[in-house]
Amino acid sequence: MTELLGIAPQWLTAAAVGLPLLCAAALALPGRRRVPPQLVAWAALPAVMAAWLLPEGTTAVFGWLLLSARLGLDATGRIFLFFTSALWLLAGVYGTGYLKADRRRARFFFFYGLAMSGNLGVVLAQDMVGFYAFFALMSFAAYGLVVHTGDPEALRAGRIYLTLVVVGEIALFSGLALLAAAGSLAIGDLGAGAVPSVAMLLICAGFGIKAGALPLHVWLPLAHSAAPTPASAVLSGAMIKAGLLGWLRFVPIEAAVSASWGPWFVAAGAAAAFYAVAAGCTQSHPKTVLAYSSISQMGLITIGVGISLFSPAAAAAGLPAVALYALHHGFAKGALFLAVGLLQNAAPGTRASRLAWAGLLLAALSLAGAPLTGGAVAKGALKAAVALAPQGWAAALFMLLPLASVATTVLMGRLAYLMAGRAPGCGRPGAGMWIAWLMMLAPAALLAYAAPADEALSWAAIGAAAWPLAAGGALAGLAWAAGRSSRRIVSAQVPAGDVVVAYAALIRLAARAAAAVANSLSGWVPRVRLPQRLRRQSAAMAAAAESALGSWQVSGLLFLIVVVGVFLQALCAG
Amino acid sequence: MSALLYAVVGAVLFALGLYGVVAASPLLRKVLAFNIAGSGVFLFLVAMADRVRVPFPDPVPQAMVLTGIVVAVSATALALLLICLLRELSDRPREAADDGH
Amino acid sequence: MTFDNWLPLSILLTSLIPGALIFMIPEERRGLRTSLNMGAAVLKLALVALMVWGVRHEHVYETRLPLAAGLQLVLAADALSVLLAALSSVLWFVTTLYAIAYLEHSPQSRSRFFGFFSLCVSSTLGIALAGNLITFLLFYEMLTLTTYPLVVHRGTPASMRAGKIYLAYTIGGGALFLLAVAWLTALTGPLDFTGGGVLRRFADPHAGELRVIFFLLIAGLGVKAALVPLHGWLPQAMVAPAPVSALLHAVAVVKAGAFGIVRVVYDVYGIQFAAELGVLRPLAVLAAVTIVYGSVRALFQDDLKKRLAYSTVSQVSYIALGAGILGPLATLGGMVHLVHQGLMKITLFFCAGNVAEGAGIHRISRMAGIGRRFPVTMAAFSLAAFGMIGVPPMAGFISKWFLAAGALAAGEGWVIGVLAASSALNAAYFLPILHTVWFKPPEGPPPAAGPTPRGRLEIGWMLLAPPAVTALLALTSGLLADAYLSPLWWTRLIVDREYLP
Amino acid sequence: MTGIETIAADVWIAAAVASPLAAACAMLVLRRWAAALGVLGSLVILGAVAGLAHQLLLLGPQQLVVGGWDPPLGIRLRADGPAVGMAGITGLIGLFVGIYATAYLRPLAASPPHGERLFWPLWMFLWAGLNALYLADDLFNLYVTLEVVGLASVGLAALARTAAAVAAALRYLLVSLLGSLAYLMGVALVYAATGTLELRGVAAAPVGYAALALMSAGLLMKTALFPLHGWLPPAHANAPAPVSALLSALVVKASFYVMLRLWFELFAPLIGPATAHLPGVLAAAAILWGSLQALAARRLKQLIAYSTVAQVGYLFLVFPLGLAGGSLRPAWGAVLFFILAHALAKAAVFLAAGNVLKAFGHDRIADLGGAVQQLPVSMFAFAVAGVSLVGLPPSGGFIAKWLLLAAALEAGRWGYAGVLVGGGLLATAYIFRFFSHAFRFVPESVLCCGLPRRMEGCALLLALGSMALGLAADPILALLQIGLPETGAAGAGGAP
Amino acid sequence: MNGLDDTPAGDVMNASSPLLRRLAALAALAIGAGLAAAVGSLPEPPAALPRQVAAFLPASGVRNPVTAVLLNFRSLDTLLELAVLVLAATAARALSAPRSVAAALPPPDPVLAAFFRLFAPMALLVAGYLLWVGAHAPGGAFQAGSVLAATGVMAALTTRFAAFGASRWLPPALALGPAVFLAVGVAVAGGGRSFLQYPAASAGGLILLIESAAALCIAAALAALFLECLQGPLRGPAADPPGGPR
Repeated sequence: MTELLGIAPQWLTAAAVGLPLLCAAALALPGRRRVPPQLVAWAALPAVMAAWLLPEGTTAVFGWLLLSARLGLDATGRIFLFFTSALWLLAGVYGTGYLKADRRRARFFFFYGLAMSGNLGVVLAQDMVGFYAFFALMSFAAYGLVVHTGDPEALRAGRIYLTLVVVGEIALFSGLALLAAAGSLAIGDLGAGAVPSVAMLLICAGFGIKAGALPLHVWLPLAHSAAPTPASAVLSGAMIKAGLLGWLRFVPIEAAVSASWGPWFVAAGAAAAFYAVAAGCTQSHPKTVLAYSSISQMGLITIGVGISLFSPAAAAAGLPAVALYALHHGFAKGALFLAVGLLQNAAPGTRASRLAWAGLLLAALSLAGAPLTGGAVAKGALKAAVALAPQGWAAALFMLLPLASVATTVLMGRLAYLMAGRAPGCGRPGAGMWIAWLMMLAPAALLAYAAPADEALSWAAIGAAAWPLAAGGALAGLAWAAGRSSRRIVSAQVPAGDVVVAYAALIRLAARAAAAVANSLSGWVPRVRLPQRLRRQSAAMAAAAESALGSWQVSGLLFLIVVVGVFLQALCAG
Repeated sequence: MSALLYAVVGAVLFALGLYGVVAASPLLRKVLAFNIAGSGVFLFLVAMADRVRVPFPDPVPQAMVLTGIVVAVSATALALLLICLLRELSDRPREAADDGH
Repeated sequence: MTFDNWLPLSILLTSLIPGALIFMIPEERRGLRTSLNMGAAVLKLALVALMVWGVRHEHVYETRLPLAAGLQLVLAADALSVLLAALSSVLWFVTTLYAIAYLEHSPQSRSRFFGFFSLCVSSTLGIALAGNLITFLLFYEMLTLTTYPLVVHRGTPASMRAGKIYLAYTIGGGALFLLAVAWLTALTGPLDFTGGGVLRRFADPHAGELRVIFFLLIAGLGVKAALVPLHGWLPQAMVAPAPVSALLHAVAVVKAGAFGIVRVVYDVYGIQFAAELGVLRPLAVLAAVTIVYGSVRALFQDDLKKRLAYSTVSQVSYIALGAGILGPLATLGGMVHLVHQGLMKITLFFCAGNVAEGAGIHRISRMAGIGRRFPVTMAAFSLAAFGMIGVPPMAGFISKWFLAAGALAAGEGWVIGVLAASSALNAAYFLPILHTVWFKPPEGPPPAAGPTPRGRLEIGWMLLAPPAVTALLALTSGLLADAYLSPLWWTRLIVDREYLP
Repeated sequence: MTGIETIAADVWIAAAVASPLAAACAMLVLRRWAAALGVLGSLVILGAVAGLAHQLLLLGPQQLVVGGWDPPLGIRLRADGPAVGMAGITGLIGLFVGIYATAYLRPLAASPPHGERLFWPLWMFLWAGLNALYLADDLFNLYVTLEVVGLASVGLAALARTAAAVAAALRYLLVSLLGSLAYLMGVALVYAATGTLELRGVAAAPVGYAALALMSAGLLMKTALFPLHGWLPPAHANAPAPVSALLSALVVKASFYVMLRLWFELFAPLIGPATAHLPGVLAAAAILWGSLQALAARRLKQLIAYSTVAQVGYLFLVFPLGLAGGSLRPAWGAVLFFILAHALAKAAVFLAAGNVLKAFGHDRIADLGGAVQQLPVSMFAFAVAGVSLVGLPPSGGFIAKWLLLAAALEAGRWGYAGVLVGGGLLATAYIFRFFSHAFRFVPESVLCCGLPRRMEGCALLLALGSMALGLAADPILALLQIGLPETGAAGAGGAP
Repeated sequence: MNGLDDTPAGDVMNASSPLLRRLAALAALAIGAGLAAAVGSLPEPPAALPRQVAAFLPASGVRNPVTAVLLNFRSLDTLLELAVLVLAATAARALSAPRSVAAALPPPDPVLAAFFRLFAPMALLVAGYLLWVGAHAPGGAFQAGSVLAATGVMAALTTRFAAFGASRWLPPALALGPAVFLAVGVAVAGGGRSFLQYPAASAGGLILLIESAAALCIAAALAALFLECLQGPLRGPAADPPGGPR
């Protein structure tokens, strides 16, 4: 296809990654008044084209860049590139409208461009150093998005986000170095070598932070609620997926040794799925609820990854399922975030707010896996992959997945409850915002029709997908009614980012210990200063000795002694 | 044999002179002691000259003695002059604390 | 004396002679002094470029002068020496520009400053081009002497105290180095630097002595390379004017020590022989301790230049760490960090100088929101800070990457831990600065700010261009690491010549 | 006396001794032209020494048999490497100090108007004594030259005519006389035992030991080695600047030179390794003690005087390194090179101190703030010379310290290597202690009186000379080692 | 001497403690004993040198061996010795105040003046004889010079020579001795002879010439030394106010 348009693969991949950088740089230059910030949003176009047009397996080698960086596309890469670029593009368009009134728009889009370039680079990168470089660029740039509003919560969220990003970077650096020591830098030929377990742990932890794996998820709820809506959409939709992509790239799926890691992934995924929902229900801020829902969905995806680790056969089915699920979650979560943004802006009762409500409910249902929606297809693919898992696990998971759907539905109910009670917004969201939102909602909702028609539409499948939804809806209704009557449930408020409080205390403790060590060490460096009194005494003694030596009598006497001394010494030595 | 006696006396005088130079505190006594030591050395030299009975006693030590005497005289004169100058300078109350010169 | 013998000496003279002339220039002849300064710097750059091209094509440049009984003053240009020579001549050109603007209205004598400044560059080039230990010792001590007047240039009691401490450490180190070199020469006779080391054949009777000599050499060089127990002078010497602390304590003096360690390990002992002697591991451990200690101390410094100083203490030990690990990759990482750290650290000091000169701010706590007043300076500062942390695509990442890979190839897994800890600590003391600079609102009217810059630029162009240039250099040497004639490419050339023969 | 006896050689040696005497007599007669005659005389003497050096390089050690009588009877003046080296450095320093003195002495208020003009004859007599001493090859001749040098130095030291200067000069005179007396007694003993006055190996009878003891003690006293150094600091600190330069740079070295000749030639067979360590131990003590006192000194010239006491310690390290097992020739070469380097550096430092004294009116170190601003050239000279004193490259002092260190390490003498390096550290301490005051920036400090340019020029040229010595070390080392006794401790007879 | 400098040489020299004196006595005793022992064990002197002197005496131009050694064989020593004397006198002149001697001297004593008028010619005659006899019997320049000096001093004390001390021609007199010695030394050198190598024939004459010049120079030097000292202490407080800083 690309030959048709006459663009060589190198230029397209370079443009996909380079254009956002250039736009961001243009924004940063002093003469930034004249450059329209929206330009950055459209910078995602070459990436979208690349997703559609680039044949798989093409790799562009940039010998001079970093350590001979390689950009290219493969099967999973294409899917990721498709939804990532789409999300960045649509969120960007939405953002121009959403931030029209914001004074520091240029700075937002500067960081937005950098993060976009990093994210697209991560998807396209084929070599370790390139992947790591773009991953770092994306992470640090996202900081700018999180602290955009500048109020104290945003700064606190930013600080926590940054700390975890740095920890992640370092873990990744060490992990990748361990991998690199084994073979060449290219990702392609990674699978072969035996990966030391330490490297596996570091890599999983490094990408786990980004993907919101359980103990390391604390930054997600804080960052999402602090960031402006388009940023949260992109954060939740595309950037977390980079962590997932990292797992897919670097964890050697086929290697036998990694089979032992499979159960860990599945367990972590399951825990994340349910814990996140529990914590999410107690939240009072809609975006935080959505954040917790992302953690839960990523938990499900982690289960998918865990299954594909078990055996190559499972991997054959598991990987596409994971990719599909990620795609669907990206669009659905993005749509939800944008919907929340629209509802907060749109005046209640108008035709626009009713349309927004409808869209929100549709996206929520799709996320929960309602039949005839994209969610159902994704969940079905996941269920099919789970079937291939070894016997013990398969049964447990069969039970687990529907429950997860139930949990998600309850969480969506909670979201609807909060949105209903929200403060009335004013003003009319611009047309651009509506179009972008609808463009994002469509694939989430209609994914079913793109999938093979037969097994999705069979009644059994619809039935199987329907009952968890019904149960979840019932539970939500009960909670809603109870909630109306008494405020008690709501008051059990889990602080956003729950365990982060514990981490903060831990870090303060470490800082104080380090300070103590440093001060004692500086004391250790030899202080040459003798006590003042001792120095004065020795100086006085030296002066007295000198004046004695100076006196004639003593020096005369010493002369005689030297004469006698030399004589005797020579005599007995001779 | 008598040469040896004079040599020993010369040595003793030299030692005595050394003691005087070192132990005597007034400056003048030091200069005198220095002259005694000098004469001790000269006596020793002359005694050495006498040990040899070539047609005449060995002239070289005698020449050395002559030279030594002249040097001793000039040194003593300079020493005395410095002593006078020192007494004169320190009698006069020192005006400016001229540290340098 | 063909041209080949003449080139190394002439490079040295391009700064010795102008230095002597500048001393004579009366204070008010500013134009003459500036032109002499810049002319010397440009001439030096050209000659060094010529040498780079020559050494690239296996050309031998060497100057031999009889020094004393059987000793020779040798200036030889091999690949390693050209690396430091190129770095110092480029950075010296930039810093001369910066110093001319920085000392514009300083009451102290500028002729004296620039005189010693040029002498200092000639001693650094001497160190770079030294062909044997004696010549290295000679220029090593000359560097101490020519930097003392620069450290005490301001003449305030604080700079006097700093000068005293600086002297106590460096002269003490120099004495140890002298003892070691004399002892080695007594043992083996005068030896030139040769790739792969020369001391193997003296191993049998003198192995024990060679070990002690090695540690004496490292102690002597460690003072200037600011290894842990001997680093006390570096933070103190920060009272010197910004160009001095930028150039000397981030590039010249500190690099002399590190370069010395590299020379001793590779060209005197030889990496294999040093490993057999078992002296490499203690060196690596000492370097690691310095890396962590320097970073931890940097955390608690509120004075910007002091924090940068402690960061230098930590960063320079990467080079020693690289030298302490057997294997081409670690060597590559250590040596290329010689260039990268220089580029990044000099940018940081330039920016610190700009902020001190332009707004009179010295403490980090009072740097809130100055990103708005000094956009370009602070952008350069941020770039360099990210480089320090080791974030790709900056140059710092490249050296850390190869150090890590080299350590693993040599089976020294613990080095990864050290690198990780140091990156974390770097982030811990650099990111808060960036956070205060960019994201905190400026507090009240800028304190004791100099005359607010009327024109478009935040500060004179001669103060702004240097940090920008060096920041870009740091970025490109990271981004275009594998390009032709990039620092990494050149270091690969050195390593190939070192390990292959 | 084999060897090509070219008449030309005698002329140079005779000129080296006779020309200063002639100049002195001329100055006594033509008193008003003293200064001009002084500088002219210096050039003539320097020319003679240069000619001698040329002969030495061409034909090896030269000699002049005074009066035509062969050595046991007459006196022979021998010009070998060390002698010519010392005469050369004396000439060089004499020239520059002379030029400096023409400007320094004119307004000397303290002495009577004609007093300063008599500086010149005294200096010429001192110079004649020094040259005769270097070239002497006869014990009694050495005694007389020692006396000439001693008395002339005392006369010069007292020239400032202040109470402190006269008292110090008197002490110096008594010390010098005591030393000469002991030396004379030693010569008498040697003559009594051997019957000749030449520097030949002496029998190992107790007389030899007595002579060794007396002569060595006398010379130690005159060279102010550690326990017997009391007289040097007041004498050198209170003398006028050019005189202090001459005393510290040259006169102290003259008596050491005599001791070097005696121990390496006359008494060599008597000196076992143990005896050789005696001066070594005293030397180490001198280095440490001198440096400590220099650190505590309150006045600049006092600091420099104590630095001389310390540097004299370095000289005496040659005995343990040269005689006790170590090979002789490198140790000789090292110590002679050290003498040259130290002489140039010490003269430069004293002249710079003189400039400070004249410009500031005092030399209290604590109050010398802003010296570097006001006297940049002198302070630069002080710094360069200080570097050579400390022994840091690229100075001559460094090469000397390196040679001594190499000799010590080859002989496996760890103590002395440590002392050498430690001494360098202490020297840095006291040299840069002064600089920490001089570098202080004092905005409005004004000088009491301006300095003629040649005063600062001389100090600078001497300092640069000590630096150049470091760079051109090889030819000078070769010259210094011509005619040295070859073998080690045995120390065969005098020069061939 | 007040403590002008922190280590004043003056008073410290006078401080003497009994302990130091006893130690000094002990050391001196040891040196004396050592020397005596050494002298005792002196080997029989190989009288090579005296025999050589005797052998070359006829060629030396004088018959008195001591004068031959002094002025021919070891003439350099004598030249330097003269230099020492002149040097001491020069130093004396440099250190004392340039005032006319007359002011410093006490009024002449008539008895002394009369005695001097008798004594002067005799002294000059004796000095001349001493100078002449030196060639073949003990005597010579130094003895003659000292007699002359004594005469000079007597003259100064009695007849109050006007400005003898500070007169213009004292320094030239001082320079006479070494100058003549050098002149002769250089004159004879050349033509195959080395410095101070007198031709055999004219050795005696040359030695006499040198001796007479030396005698005058020694007389001047010794007299100068005495008179410089004289000016110092004898000057009464009235005679010469301290004047400017001395």
